[in-house]
Amino acid sequence: MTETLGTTGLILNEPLLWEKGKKGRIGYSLPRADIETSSVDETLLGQELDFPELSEIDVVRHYTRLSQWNFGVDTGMYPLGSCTMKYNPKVHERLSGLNGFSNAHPLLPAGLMQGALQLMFELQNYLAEITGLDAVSLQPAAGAQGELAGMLMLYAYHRRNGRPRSKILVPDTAHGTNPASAALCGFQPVPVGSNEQGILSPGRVADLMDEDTAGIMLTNPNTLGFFEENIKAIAEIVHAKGGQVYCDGANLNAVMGMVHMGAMGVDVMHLNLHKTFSTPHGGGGPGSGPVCAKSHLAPFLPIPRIIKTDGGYGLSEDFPDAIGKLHAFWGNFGVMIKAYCYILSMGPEFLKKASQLAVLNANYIKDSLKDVFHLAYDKPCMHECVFSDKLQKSHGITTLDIAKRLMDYGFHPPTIYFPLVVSGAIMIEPTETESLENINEFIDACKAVAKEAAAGPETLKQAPVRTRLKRLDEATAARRPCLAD
Amino acid sequence: MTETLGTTGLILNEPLLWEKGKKGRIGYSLPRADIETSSVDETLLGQELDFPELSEIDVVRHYTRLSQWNFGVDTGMYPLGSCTMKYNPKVHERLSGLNGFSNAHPLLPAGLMQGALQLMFELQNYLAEITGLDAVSLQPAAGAQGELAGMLMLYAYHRRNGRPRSKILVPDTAHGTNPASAALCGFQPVPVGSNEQGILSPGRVADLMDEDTAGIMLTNPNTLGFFEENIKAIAEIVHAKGGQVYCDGANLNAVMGMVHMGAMGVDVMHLNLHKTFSTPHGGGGPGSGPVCAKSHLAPFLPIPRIIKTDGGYGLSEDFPDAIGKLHAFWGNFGVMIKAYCYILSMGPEFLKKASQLAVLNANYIKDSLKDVFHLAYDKPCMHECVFSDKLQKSHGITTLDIAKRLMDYGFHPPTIYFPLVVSGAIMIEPTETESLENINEFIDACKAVAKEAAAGPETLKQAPVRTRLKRLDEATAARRPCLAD
Amino acid sequence: MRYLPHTPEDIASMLAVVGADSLEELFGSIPADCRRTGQLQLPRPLTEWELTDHLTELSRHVATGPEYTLFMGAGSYDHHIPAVIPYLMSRSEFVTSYTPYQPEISQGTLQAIYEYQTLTARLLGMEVANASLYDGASALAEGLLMAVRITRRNRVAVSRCIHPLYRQVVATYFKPTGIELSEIPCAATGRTDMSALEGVKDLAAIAVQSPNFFGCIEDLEAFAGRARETEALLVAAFTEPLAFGLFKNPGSQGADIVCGEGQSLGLPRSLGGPALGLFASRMKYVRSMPGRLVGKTVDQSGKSGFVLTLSTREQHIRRERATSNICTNNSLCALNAAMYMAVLGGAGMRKLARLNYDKAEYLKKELRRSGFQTPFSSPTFNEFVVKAPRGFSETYQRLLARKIVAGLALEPFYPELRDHYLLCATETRTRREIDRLIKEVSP
Amino acid sequence: MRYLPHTPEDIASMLAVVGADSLEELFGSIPADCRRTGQLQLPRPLTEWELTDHLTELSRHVATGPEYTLFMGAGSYDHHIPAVIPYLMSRSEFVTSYTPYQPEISQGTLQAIYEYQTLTARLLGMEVANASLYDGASALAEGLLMAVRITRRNRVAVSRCIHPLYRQVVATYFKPTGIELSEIPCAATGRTDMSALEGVKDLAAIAVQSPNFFGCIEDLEAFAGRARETEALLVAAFTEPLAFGLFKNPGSQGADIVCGEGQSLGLPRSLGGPALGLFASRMKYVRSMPGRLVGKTVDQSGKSGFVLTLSTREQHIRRERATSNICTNNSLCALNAAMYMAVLGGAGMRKLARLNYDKAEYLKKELRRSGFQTPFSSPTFNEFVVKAPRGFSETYQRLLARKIVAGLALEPFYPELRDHYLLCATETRTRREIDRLIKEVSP
Ligand SMILES: Cc1ncc(COP(=O)(O)O)c(C=O)c1O
Ligand SMILES: Cc1ncc(COP(=O)(O)O)c(C=O)c1O
Repeated sequence: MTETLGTTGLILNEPLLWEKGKKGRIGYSLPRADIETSSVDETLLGQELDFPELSEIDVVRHYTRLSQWNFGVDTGMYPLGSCTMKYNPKVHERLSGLNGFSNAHPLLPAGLMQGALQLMFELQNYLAEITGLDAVSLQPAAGAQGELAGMLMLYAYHRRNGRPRSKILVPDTAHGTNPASAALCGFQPVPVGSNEQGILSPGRVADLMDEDTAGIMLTNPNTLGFFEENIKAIAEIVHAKGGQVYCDGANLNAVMGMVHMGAMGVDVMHLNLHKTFSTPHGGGGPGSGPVCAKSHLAPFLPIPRIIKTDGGYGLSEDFPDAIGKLHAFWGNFGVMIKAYCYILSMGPEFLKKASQLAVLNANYIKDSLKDVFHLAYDKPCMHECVFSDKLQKSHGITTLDIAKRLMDYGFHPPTIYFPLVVSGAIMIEPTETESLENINEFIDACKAVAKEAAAGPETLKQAPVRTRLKRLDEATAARRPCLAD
Repeated sequence: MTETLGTTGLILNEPLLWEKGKKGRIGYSLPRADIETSSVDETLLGQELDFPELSEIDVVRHYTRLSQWNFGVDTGMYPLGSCTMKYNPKVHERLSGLNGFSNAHPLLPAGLMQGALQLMFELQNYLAEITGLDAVSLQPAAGAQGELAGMLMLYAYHRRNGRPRSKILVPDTAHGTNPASAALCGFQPVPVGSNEQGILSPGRVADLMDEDTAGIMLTNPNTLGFFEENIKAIAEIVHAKGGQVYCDGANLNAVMGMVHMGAMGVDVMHLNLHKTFSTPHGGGGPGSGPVCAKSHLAPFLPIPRIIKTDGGYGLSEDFPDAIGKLHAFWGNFGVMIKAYCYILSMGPEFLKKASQLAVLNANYIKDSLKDVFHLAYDKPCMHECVFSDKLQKSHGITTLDIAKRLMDYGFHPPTIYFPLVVSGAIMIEPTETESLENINEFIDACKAVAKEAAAGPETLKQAPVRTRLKRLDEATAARRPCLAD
Repeated sequence: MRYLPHTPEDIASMLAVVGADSLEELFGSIPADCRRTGQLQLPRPLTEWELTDHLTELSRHVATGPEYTLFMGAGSYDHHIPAVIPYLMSRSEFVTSYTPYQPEISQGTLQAIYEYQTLTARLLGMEVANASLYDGASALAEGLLMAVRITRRNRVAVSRCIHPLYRQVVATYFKPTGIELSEIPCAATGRTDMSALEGVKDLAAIAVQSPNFFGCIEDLEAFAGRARETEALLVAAFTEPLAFGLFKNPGSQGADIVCGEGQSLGLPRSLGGPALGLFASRMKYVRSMPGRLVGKTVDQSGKSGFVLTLSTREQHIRRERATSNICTNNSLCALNAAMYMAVLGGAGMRKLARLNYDKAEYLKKELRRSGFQTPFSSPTFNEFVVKAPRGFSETYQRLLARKIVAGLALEPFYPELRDHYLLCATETRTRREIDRLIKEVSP
Repeated sequence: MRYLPHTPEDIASMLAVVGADSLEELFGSIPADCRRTGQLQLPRPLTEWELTDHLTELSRHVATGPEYTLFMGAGSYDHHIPAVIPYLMSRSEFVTSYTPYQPEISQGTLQAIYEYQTLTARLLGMEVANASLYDGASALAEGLLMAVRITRRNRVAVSRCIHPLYRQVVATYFKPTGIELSEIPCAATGRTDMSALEGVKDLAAIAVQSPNFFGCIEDLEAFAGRARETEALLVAAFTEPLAFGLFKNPGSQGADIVCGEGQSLGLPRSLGGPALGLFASRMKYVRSMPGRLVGKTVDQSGKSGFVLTLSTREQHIRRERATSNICTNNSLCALNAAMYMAVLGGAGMRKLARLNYDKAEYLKKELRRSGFQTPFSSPTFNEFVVKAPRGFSETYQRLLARKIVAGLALEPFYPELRDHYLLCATETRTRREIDRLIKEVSP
């Protein structure tokens, strides 16, 4: 294997926290007691906690070593489909850490948190403008909670109209959170198959849509990376039956400044600020999933919403039809700050440019790899493209093997085995922040892996070989769960 | 080789800056021009600089990847003798970064920088107390410049006494900067051999000391890790001939709170704040090398010195005999902050404790390894101990091989081939911040390496094998220097 | 634009490969009537320097320490955060990675979260903890839904002494479920009135918070006993886990499911979010648990390592039959909490918790001496309720002007608690600050 | 104590191994009369929180932006520092490592410094740059000493237009050397008076700074010519390297040795230190160069990598015959500067330098309109000298009270320049700030 981006180097092993340290050590500077101690009811006292005791350097080395076992966007290209792993600007970390933000108590009187309220108010407006919808609530803590908010709004909407409905249409390409969120709301998800073009056809929707169906929960662009071209017709069908159109906005990165969700017929949607708006994913979160609605659904939005008052800005719960609160306080403010910074740094022209380049990168990869991997749908895509392991199957190679081998080449693997409609899916979302050189390097790596696959299964089956740990045994982990020491 | 601290993992290669990037990219946010452009004399204009052009993510990934090729104290044990690689508290980074410090302009009127002056004034006093000397100047930017300051002071002292002197005694165990600093001052260094105990004997000093010799430049504890037990007698000999005693304080970490340099007969010394006082070494610097003197030499200290004024604190140049300035401004203030924080965090008891534990760690390693490596001097040591490759030589193994192999085990090698009086020296300074477990792990690694050495040269000669790059060709680098692209 | 690496030449050459003449052409699949006409109406792009000035200015209009002195907890606590934590938390290998679906290049996150699960389980006295939920409020809602799944019963009883905002979130989650949500009243002691459960049958869960919203330590053992008798599950909530450094944790008192807020464990308050939903239960219920779980396993060469496991509970596998819809969680906050627990250690947690207790007791004593009543007799941890003397609301406003926030008025949440305030003193409140408050409020 | 990992048991077991009964016993080799009697007289240990409060308080008593507006450069410049730089600079693999004597585990530092050397050489127009010196002042001293070594001559001439504090440092370094140090006066133009060199022979070096202390661009080509004629070396100094983004760099004008201050390249001013001594020369002189050098080489497997090289020049090999006594340098500051140059790129340096020029020209023009004279006719970069109207010193004090620092009074450094001030405007000074200053100083 010739010189590749990925190689091996010195890495340090590190045991579990409680395998190091020793009673009597501490990594914390205990504050001086400037008051006498008071008596405490002994019967209430618990055992001293069985926590490891470490000096400060032990803790620093522990997490420094652990961090070096991780791969992030700052390490290299992370084309994890549907997750929009774009560059996370460092200045946002600094600004969200400003004392006035990071040390703010959520229950301060509104008059004492005007700066934070103004930020949230403006963010609401920016998101309304970007989606083309009328009102926004920032409560949801992530995309799935945004979906739940949307489903609750549909539930409340139909109830207020006196006709509760029990079903909701969900395309077979939908992300798992969609049916899960619908079900959490008591809706029975009715799968809608996508057509040979990988999109929804009005016909199928018409066949399934009825008066007991709350509406449709679609994703646009969808998880195959295609724009739902028939959305307007579909919306009309759904609306005609009194249903509502929910749009999962996790893929907004493809279409910022290009489309108008309102014009499309979308009634309510959520956004993933941690994807489209470049807030870091933090090894799994936190995120932020604001929900945006047309005016007729606005009254149902989660509360509080940030409003303009003559005095300045306020938190308002004065929405009688609102579905209520979803977060103990006001949502993930710390994440909102970064999204707000991103919007202000990009402005209208660069937000649009970002989407255009995200789509360009994805199409470039699609066309460059279509003889290497089987392309699920051979047509122009938006921000991501979906391949499969069809061509490699014959050599006994699966998508998993390809993913693992890509690690050795120095890349984070794409999303695999999703969407479910493509068996052995390889879902690649490069995002706009990858340069042409990085994209080409990734393409070359994919070609090299495909060549290795053709040469026989061994190399890929053993992959990854360069990582500190080799392929991990997930089956045993699930069969005999060991979830805590 | 069984499971050791050191192992291999995925690391990314990264080309030189100008091998990536592309004209037209930029990683910087150009400030908006809020004024018109003015005309400029075309004849003065230069070419546009031939710098690589990178987007922000390119720069972030470049340095993130480079950092992962480095080994620091936060990575693991770094027993680099004479360099005091102790833990560098993170809170000091934050505090030295406070706006009032990091954005301070050096030429502010004294009234506008009282906070900084107070800090430097108190630091001067703390260092005077810790050394037991009378006055301190914070000007020198590192240890070697502190030495230069000391030599200049001796030069000025003798001159003012009307008898310039041309020589200075320098023990054969001295660090290279000592003779270099002396020479920079026009002094001819006269080597003094240390005795079979690894220390100076009064006799040899008496033989060499004369009226043309400015004094002696010794290090205490010396670089063999021994306390110069005869220092008082030596000082008397030197003083009797009108000479002065300079002490290199780079090894102060062994004796904080234990000794009194003044009582010892030391007239002037420098300290390495970046060693004893835990300021990070930054891949080679910056440091800070304050110089401390007895009252009779105080008038010669570099200026400015920080003084108490009725208004508060001031920078004073009002020392007619002073040797002058060594730094454009006031020395490495940013480093001083961290040393000041360290002293305040440790207080008298923990500074002393730190020295005691540093000495304990060194003696523990010495006694644990003395059958493994040849011990240059078999006697109790202070903060560091010096071995040699004598026992391994027979297997064709050198100190260099041992050092390289220790990397594979996950440790930074000790200082090697210094001090020069021990051929094939292996100089180990664990510092006090290494726990017993780390020390034992290091000892085990040394034993394992020695065992491998005994088994035949191959393993060690090929070492390191786990690093991204294998042993580098230093000879060619020097023969055909390539110092810039 | 520094975030967009493409040069005009790059774009041209890439367009050539994909066979398009322009970037617009790539969007050919979007029907005209779905498009936006004209540019987004947003402010022009700010430079890094303009952005920094703007955000700095906004941040100045929020009342925080050291300028302001807050005696307010109520679910968000002011604790010292050791400088090592923000540094380690800034390591971009942690920050810029995502869900560790690919374990071989995610061992840093995975081991750290495994350690978090273990420390959380020990903190709460439970057998298993998950990899985090959004916050304490949604964790409570998930806990109750889990109890419903386990017991297949359709009624839950929730103490009125639980944080009112948490109860609002529970109500939102439950609205469409048809599950009956009843409230257990508060007793005069400031604790939940257990007698109200007399004869109540068929409950899936009894939810009690301890320390509760009033800061009072509940008798969880009693509720556990009650739950056992009626085959209901005890769902124990909390907002201040530091209390378990000193007082019995929920697990040791027989709780079945424990859920609450982890902000106290070294997270900045950040106006309440991102926070950290701690969630734990008995091992036998693990397959009904919401959220991700990290498990220990081995790699091909037998080296021990960590993976996401039991994912058949989760939405990406189970879809509408998943135990929860959660996907992105609050992993980075969990890492933060793990670091905090590691830095303090067992003895440190004990001493710090005791200091919190002592500070609050000192404040309580001093307030009593200045005419405040402490209506609730139950022991408290670092916050407690006082009934203020007449006309205190003016004093409260005057104090705000002097940059002191003298706790939280309870009337908006509990109309029956007029003139009642919830005050908090953690280790960060100095005696000088407390004495100053006392001086200000003394007649 | 969180920095000391040893438990009492650890200490006991280790003492047993070394055969000592107590820690004190380990210090047996220290004679009684060398020991300190009694404890150090230092403040008791502060907690992290007390320390933070104390340092924060001290830092509040230093006048910095945004509260204060400074129009002061004079060797320390206010430039925007992109947020990526402090983040990347905080990576502890860079911060907590030391001199890369062991290249296999120091490639991060080594490649970064090799890149720094290359970018510095390009910035200054020279063939080779070293790995850094302490600051601009000691770099100038080292440059002159290097010229003396190369030419084996014993006289150097230093322009009086060079930063006065740099000249003081040079004087300190030279005092014991017996090398003759003469001063080249300043001409009325604000440039060095070359005519003063007429007939001066046997010079090892002619040292000129451009932009000089007055901000004036010197005619280095002329000095280079002069140096060539007399076989002296031209040592070109500088305090504001950003100028080379716009104006000709010293190398392109024939300088032999170039040395100056790199703080402008993304380093915080930090009261003047740590700073960064940039040092470059012609390749043929490299073996006389002070300081460390990183060179490119290959490893055993032929992969290219980097090592410290030509160390036979250095003190740890050559001892008293070394080219300098420097050991610890300012490597981390060099890394910082390299990042800054990488972030800006060629076009960025050009545009930013032009903006600095324009800001200063705007300030100059406005000051002229309000009665200030600009005595020096030569072109300047981002700072320049004005002769203030009578009684300005009071205005200057009044402005201080209004938190504006209206430049640096030159009289303390140049007695002949009464009422002369050196003012600076970089990209960080806004038009509003400048206009406010003008309003304040206008009659
Ligand atoms: C298409 C789609 N929808 C919804 C989600 C759920 O968002 P979150 O993970 O923030 O809950 C995701 C992300 O995982 C997604 O990719
Ligand atoms: C014993 C000794 N003296 C002097 C020095 C020189 O100090 P610096 O490197 O700070 O110039 C050192 C460190 O390298 C040293 O170890």
